[in-house]
Amino acid sequence: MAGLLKVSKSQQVARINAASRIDCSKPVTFIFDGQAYIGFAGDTLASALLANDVHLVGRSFKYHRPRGILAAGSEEPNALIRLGKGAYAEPNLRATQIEIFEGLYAESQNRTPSLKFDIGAINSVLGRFFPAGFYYKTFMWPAAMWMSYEHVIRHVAGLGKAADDHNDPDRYEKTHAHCDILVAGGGAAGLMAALQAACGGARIILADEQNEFGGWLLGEANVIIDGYPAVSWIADVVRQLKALQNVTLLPRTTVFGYMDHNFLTLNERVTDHLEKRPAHLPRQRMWKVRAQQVILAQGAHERPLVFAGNDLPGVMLAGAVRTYVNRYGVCPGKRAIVISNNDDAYRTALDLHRVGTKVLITDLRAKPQGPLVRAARDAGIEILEGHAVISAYGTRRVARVEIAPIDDSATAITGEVMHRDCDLIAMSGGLSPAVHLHSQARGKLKWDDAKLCFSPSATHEPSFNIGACNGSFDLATGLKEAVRAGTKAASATGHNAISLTVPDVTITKQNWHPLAAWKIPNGHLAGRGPKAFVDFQNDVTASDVMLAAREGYQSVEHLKRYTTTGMGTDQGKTSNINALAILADALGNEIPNVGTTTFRMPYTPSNIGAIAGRDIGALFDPVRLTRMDNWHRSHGATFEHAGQWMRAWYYPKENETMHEAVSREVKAARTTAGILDASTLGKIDIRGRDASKFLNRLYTNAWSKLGIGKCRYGLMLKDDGMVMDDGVTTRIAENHFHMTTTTGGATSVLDWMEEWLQTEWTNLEVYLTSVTEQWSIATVSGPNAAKILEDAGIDIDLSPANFPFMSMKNGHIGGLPARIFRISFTGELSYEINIAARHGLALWTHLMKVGSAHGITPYGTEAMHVLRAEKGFIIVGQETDGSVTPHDLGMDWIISKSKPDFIGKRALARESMGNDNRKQLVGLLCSDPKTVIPEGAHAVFDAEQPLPMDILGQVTSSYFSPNFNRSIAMAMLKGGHGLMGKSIYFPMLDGTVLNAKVVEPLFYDPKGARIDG
Amino acid sequence: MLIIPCPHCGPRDEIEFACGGEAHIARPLVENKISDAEFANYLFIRDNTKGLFLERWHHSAGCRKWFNLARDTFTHEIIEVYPMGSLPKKASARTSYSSSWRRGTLAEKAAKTGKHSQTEGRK
Amino acid sequence: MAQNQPDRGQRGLPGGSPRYSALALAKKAMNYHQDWQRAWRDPEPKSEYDAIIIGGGGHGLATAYYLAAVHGINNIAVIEKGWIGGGNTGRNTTIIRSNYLWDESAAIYEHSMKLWEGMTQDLNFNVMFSQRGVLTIAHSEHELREMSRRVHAIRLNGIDSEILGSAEIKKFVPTINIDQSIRYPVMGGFLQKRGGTARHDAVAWGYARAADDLGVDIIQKCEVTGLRRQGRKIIGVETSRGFIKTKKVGCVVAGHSSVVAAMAGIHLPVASRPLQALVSEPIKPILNTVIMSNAVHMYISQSDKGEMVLGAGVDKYNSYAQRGSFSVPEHMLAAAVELFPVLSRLRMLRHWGGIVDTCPDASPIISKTDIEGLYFDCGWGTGGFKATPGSGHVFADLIANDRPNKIAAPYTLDRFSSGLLIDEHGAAGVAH
Amino acid sequence: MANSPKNKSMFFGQTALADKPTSKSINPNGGILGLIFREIEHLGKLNIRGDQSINAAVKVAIGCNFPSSENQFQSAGERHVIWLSPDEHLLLCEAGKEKILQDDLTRMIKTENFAITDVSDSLCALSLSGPAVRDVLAKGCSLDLHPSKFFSGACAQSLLSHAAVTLMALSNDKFILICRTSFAPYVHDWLVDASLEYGYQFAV
Ligand SMILES: Cc1cc2nc3c(=O)[nH]c(=O)nc-3n(C[C@H](O)[C@H](O)[C@H](O)COP(=O)(O)OP(=O)(O)OC[C@H]3O[C@@H](n4cnc5c(N)ncnc54)[C@H](O)[C@@H]3O)c2cc1C
Ligand SMILES: NC(=O)c1ccc[n+]([C@@H]2O[C@H](COP(=O)([O-])OP(=O)(O)OC[C@H]3O[C@@H](n4cnc5c(N)ncnc54)[C@H](O)[C@@H]3O)[C@@H](O)[C@H]2O)c1
Ligand SMILES: Cc1cc2nc3c(=O)[nH]c(=O)nc-3n(C[C@H](O)[C@H](O)[C@H](O)COP(=O)(O)O)c2cc1C
Ligand SMILES: [Zn+2]
Repeated sequence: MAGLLKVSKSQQVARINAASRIDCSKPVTFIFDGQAYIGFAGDTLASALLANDVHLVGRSFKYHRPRGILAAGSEEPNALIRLGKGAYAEPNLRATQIEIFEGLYAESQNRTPSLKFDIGAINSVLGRFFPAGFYYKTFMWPAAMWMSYEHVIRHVAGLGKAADDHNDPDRYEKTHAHCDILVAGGGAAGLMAALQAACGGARIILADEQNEFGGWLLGEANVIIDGYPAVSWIADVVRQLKALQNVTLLPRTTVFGYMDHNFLTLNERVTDHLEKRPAHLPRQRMWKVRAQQVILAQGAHERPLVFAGNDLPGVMLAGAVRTYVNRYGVCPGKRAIVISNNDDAYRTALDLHRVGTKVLITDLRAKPQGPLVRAARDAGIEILEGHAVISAYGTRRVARVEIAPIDDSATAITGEVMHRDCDLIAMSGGLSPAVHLHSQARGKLKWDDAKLCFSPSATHEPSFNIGACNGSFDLATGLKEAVRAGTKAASATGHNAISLTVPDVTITKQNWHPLAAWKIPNGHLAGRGPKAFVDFQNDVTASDVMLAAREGYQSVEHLKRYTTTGMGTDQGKTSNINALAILADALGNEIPNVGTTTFRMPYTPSNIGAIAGRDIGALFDPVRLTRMDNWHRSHGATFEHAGQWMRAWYYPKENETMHEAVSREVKAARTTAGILDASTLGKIDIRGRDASKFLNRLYTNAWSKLGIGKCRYGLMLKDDGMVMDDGVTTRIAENHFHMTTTTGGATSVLDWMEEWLQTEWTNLEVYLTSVTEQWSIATVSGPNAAKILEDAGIDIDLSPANFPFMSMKNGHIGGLPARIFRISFTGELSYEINIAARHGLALWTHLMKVGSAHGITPYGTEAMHVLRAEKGFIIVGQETDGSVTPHDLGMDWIISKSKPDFIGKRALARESMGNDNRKQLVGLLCSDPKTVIPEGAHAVFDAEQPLPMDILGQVTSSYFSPNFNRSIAMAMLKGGHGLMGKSIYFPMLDGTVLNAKVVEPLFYDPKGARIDG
Repeated sequence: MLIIPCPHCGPRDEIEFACGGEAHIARPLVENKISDAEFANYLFIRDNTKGLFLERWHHSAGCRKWFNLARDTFTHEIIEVYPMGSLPKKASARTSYSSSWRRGTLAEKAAKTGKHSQTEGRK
Repeated sequence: MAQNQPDRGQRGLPGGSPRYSALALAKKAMNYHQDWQRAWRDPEPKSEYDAIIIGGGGHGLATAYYLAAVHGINNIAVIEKGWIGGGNTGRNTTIIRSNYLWDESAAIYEHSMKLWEGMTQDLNFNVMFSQRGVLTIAHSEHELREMSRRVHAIRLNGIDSEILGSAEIKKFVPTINIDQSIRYPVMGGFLQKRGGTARHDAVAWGYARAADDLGVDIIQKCEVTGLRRQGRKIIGVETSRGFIKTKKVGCVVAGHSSVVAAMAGIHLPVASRPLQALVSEPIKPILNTVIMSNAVHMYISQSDKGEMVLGAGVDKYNSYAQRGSFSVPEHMLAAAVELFPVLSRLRMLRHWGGIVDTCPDASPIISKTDIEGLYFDCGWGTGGFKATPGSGHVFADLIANDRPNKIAAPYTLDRFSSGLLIDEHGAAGVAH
Repeated sequence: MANSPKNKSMFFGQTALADKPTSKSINPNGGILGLIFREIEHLGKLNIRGDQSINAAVKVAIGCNFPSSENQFQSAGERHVIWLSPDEHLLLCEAGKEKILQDDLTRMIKTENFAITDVSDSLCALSLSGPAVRDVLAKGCSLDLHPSKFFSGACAQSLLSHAAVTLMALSNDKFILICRTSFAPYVHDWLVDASLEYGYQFAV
């Protein structure tokens, strides 16, 4: 790779020769900002860059300040990278989590033209004019300019660039999983808990976001567990867990959401770390886990200290520095200043010292003591007690610091300022337990005044917090908690609860009580002097926090939103506690009273592709097709969406326009014969002693007296009196009905009926079964319909006397059993042939074959709509919209006056239902017979009136009727029933006006003479 | 993401269910003439309790049966599941039933006192 | 229907507080921003007010502002149980438009739109009202028909709206996928150019600052726990900080409307449901308008900070927990990836929920009650942010005059008994 | 037309997956395929509504009892009676037998309160087998499919991604999946997609 690119000369100058987790025998070449570098297998992009002495890796959001690598894990706020090229590019990834592989391609972000010379850095110089919330106070005049200002603001904002080609070539999957116990975090605590919980046979999932299990211990040099170095102990536990059938180990898997009823979401990065990604594997997989019990072992995050210049590249968290040294074999500096308010950073000082870095410790505490302090002293490390770094300087990397003695509470400088040169600052402000998942699941927090952190108290879901995320920073305590939680969780899920022995830990003792020092004084008046950052990513400084407090944004939630602290991609993992402590200080309040902001999913940003999974493309939503679908397709049909169904819309012959095709189809149905695939109609089989009683309550008309073999049209209302569905129902036997519903209404009508049966009329003996797919339907309509059926070999006497309109007969057609309904949506002689779905296609092709002699023409839904409109039949969902009553439709005839009740009856009697001003169904004839008024057009009496106009109502259906050779329409107009003969106007979108006459909504064959052919 | 204990199928993920809103709303009979306002109590007015709430659920992708649930609308804790047409057994849920403003309203009475009552169950 | 310019009341900050401007910013910078004043005071509640507004969301604060600015009623308090703007005002996807179907809706949302158009200047607070256009997509023949109906109605109501074909949509929104072979292809859409977004928090803060300046007390961390009555008259409110006397109470508590109504023995046709939203990590601009899709229940825009802001449909059960079911955003994101494939490689940064007060007809309630001096403004459900100024304006009018004006009149509570609903359901789908 | 010799489907009729290619296979890992599936063509299916009082008749007509508890099915040879709800069962029977059994049952059941509906063409049954069958299903189904929870003899109605399905575990690595016929092409495509990483074979 990279034949053209020169590998950096200063190869891995910061690499040290010491035991680590990387494989120095496997060099890996990668590219950062056009420059090729070499790292080793096991490196993250961050560790590999540091090994090459690259500290400047990005620019900040607002001031475009140079930024480096702060942390070694997922809490990293600064080192955000655009990874990959073209369609594979992905912005805003944390360099600290990217595992390098051969050929990896990375770019820095938010800089123009280059990382080193970024013109946006002017913002930093002008920073004084851009305090928190500045844009609320400016860009107001002239008002018209805002959109231009905003345009510029938008382009300056944003972090990385999305992929260049938007069609993500990768595959993402998701899966459900169940377990007895989910363990989130596989550090010492999580591993131990998993082992304990698993040994009784419980089903365990252990997830850790890192590539290796072991957590914090992987970066620690001098820990002995059960007599072995910690990493050996880890390897042993992992080996034991791997051997267990009941344990699923998920490395590279972030538990990102913790929701109600122990539902957790995990993001597994399956192939992200591979140079070559097998095509059959997903890039990432989202796990949706239902756990009986949850053990949270997320560890803790170290806090930065807030001093001027604390955001320079080369200023790092002390624990991270230690991790780079011990885990990655990288020493990030040669002359280091350690600044700390606690013991832990002494470990970093010792490890740096061990690998040859010159170290100076500035300890904020006046009299630090204890074994670690002693060890540092013994090693000859210089320690300045009661001192602080008050300012750090440097252009693209820290170069120099000012150090001064401070008072006991770290609020004032008490003596001379001294200067030191350095290339690394390792800072430690104490630990904040990662209470994120616990809090997402609405667990409570309590403030620990000694450890200066929020730690979990009551849980809301069945869960345990253990180890550092429980505030138990001491390893031995963490392991003890792990054993206890593992045992309890196992027994809660009905498994063996014999506790393992808590491993024996040898580690230098330390004091876990840091000094409260939230903002380090720098000798300047408030707001002045170099900036001290709280939120690195969003460039929020300590003075921004204080300004917000001064301006009244005093709720921690207001502070967050006014300053944007904690709103970056890191969600303030390293900054939130500092921010709220500074706020508390500014308000003279206690930290626990100020409280935290709300913790929300996801723990770290989670790929949207993985959440969508495979529910995209063809699998986004099922397409439902009839059994005749293939025929329609091969005969050139175009299709229309009808809910999930695709229905044949019309069948254009070559060169035919839609208009021509539909006209031809309509004409055929009136003059010879048409055939429609009506299979999508909802069909419900209704059986039981009370079936007709039930129908009486369901429909507005009466059903008891319907004869066997007879069909009836019914209208269904909601209990608010509004039309909900319609269809024809047939009595098959005394207690057996066959109901049809609209295509779109099929599911909801069945659910509706079940609801009434199960919740209101529980005494009725009625059973409902959906048979929508059981039957395919071919509707043959037109004067030749009977002839076609006869030629098709029907064994029923089709004479109207024997088989009258609105009746049903069972018989055979072409030797196959069929149920035939003489009902008509076209007004012509018409047969709806229902046949077992397996024969649907055969029936259709057979009818087409025998029908060709009689001019049979397949027609689609559009022609069906024209035909029914000519007859003035409504379509629910087109003439109606949930606000239409039967009366509005002029269908009073279908409302039984004698039935004591039906659904919707009472509502129809409400005060406003009789208003003459309700919208009512009418027919329309456009003054220009060639013009089809667009559906949706709105009517007025006076098209010249000023806006807003007095609107009469809208056109619901509108077609060109080939039978009349003119346009026809239906409309819902205010007081429509009283408008017959009136002339009304339709202002069009293009400014023209159409004129129409209101007529009865029945255009064709008003006497119904054609129904028998 | 709730786990809802279907009385027939056992605990299932909430995606299998549809929620039918407030439970125990009796449907007034048409012949018991009540005012439009009273009728609106049945049709539109809904208890919207913060805390323990009695509601109806439908196992739409399972057994297709309706049942009642006592659930806390703030904690999302499920306190009790009980069949259609019956009352909850847990004391807290019972109190929540009996203390509802709906008990004894004209709309509710109109459901019970029909001559040929159609309202066998209770929505 | 009044569509002449609304009475915006006294302009600016007559109370004499320093105005915000670029110049002021520069001046204060000289003193390192040490002497900015509070945006609003933090007063102790008085023992009595002429009127009390319960709920310090956008609607409540706007109501208070217009009561003071338009009606000269200044001795009022806004009582907020948490922090102002912390309800739905602070958690909505900020879509603003006025292209509603029914005449009644068009009237109130357009009234609101007119107020948005001068809000930054009225309040002397940049609410970043950005008229970037709101485009609603149609994915089926049925939706195209509905769209035509909608656009005709909107135009006759004097509101801007235009229809775009899929090719025009692609030109306007280059990141959108208009492949006609996908499950729900982009078949067309309608655009309101005057629609857009605003900085939601700034709306609450801007109204608070301007109202405060007119003498309104904004009292945070004070929960109303009871409504005290004498017969059928309101005489005051019980709060977590004691009893406060007043003759008029306006309740503007969104998701908590039923809870507060119950304090007066009133029952509302309202269900409180979770509505969920999320943002992606911030990226450089890729989307410069607002897209809504009813068929697949998603809406999306890109904020000035760079995050993609996405919202979903409402959850299926009642809740007061400000969190919903994962399946809802899960499905919404699949739809979003279908429409905007670029999202696949972006990451969800934060997800949250609000409690929306939904009405059976998806239209709000702005109404007197049968208790004298008690008024409700609620039921805005999934779409009330856009109505913030208009709702506050007409609600202030209702409280001041004890009768609804023409725009508010259709939104009374008794429409639920009379049956005169304003059913925006079928019409709206997702009503944002 | 029923006797047209040219087209076998004229007599037996078309199956729900007739439009899918008759066989398809991918084996990315080599070795054993994770999932092998096919449509069980023309399987007879009857929806049986009614309470326990009709069990006796069911026993006589079909040859086996209603399952003794919920979420289980009973089998008699190739016939399975699947619990769907307290008053609903689904009978799977030999192709072509459904009409006879429907008549038998209708005749034998003494109460009035029942319904037997032929749903042979409403529903599609797929046979699924292979070592990855549970893992594949888990991608779309929220049930706990672990063999200890979903043992052989267990059944459940649930969702498989966007399709309503009934699952029956015949053994550790053998299932029957039942869905509506109009969803069958979707379920087929979904299974093909979900089993990619394990390898699959679909054959008629
Ligand atoms: C996720 C989401 C997306 C949305 N998207 C949009 C959109 O794109 N466009 C749009 O127009 N609308 C949208 N909405 C709707 C919109 O947010 C709301 O309709 C609107 O903000 C309501 O404002 P409000 O002032 O009435 O309510 P809120 O802002 O909720 O204010 C009510 C206030 O009352 C307070 N309160 C409650 N009870 C008491 C009490 N007892 N005492 C004192 N105070 C009390 C609450 O704390 C709260 O601050 C969305 C909503 C959500 C949740
Ligand atoms: N920074 C520290 O965590 C820290 C510092 C000093 C000492 N210790 C000691 O280490 C002991 C054991 O540590 P521990 O196990 O509690 O913490 P740990 O830091 O060792 O392990 C936590 C693990 O959880 C993982 N993790 C965090 N959030 C996750 C998520 N959402 N999804 C998946 N994985 C996630 C991390 O990658 C890490 O591997 C503690 O008892 C303490 O003594 C820890
Ligand atoms: C329009 C909009 C944009 C947002 N952008 C961000 C963001 O960039 N970063 C962030 O962390 N949260 C963002 N949020 C979410 C808020 O942090 C917060 O989750 C939301 O206001 C709900 O409040 P809660 O989570 O405190 O309950 C945004 C919210 C809205 C409404
Ligand atoms: Zn069930």
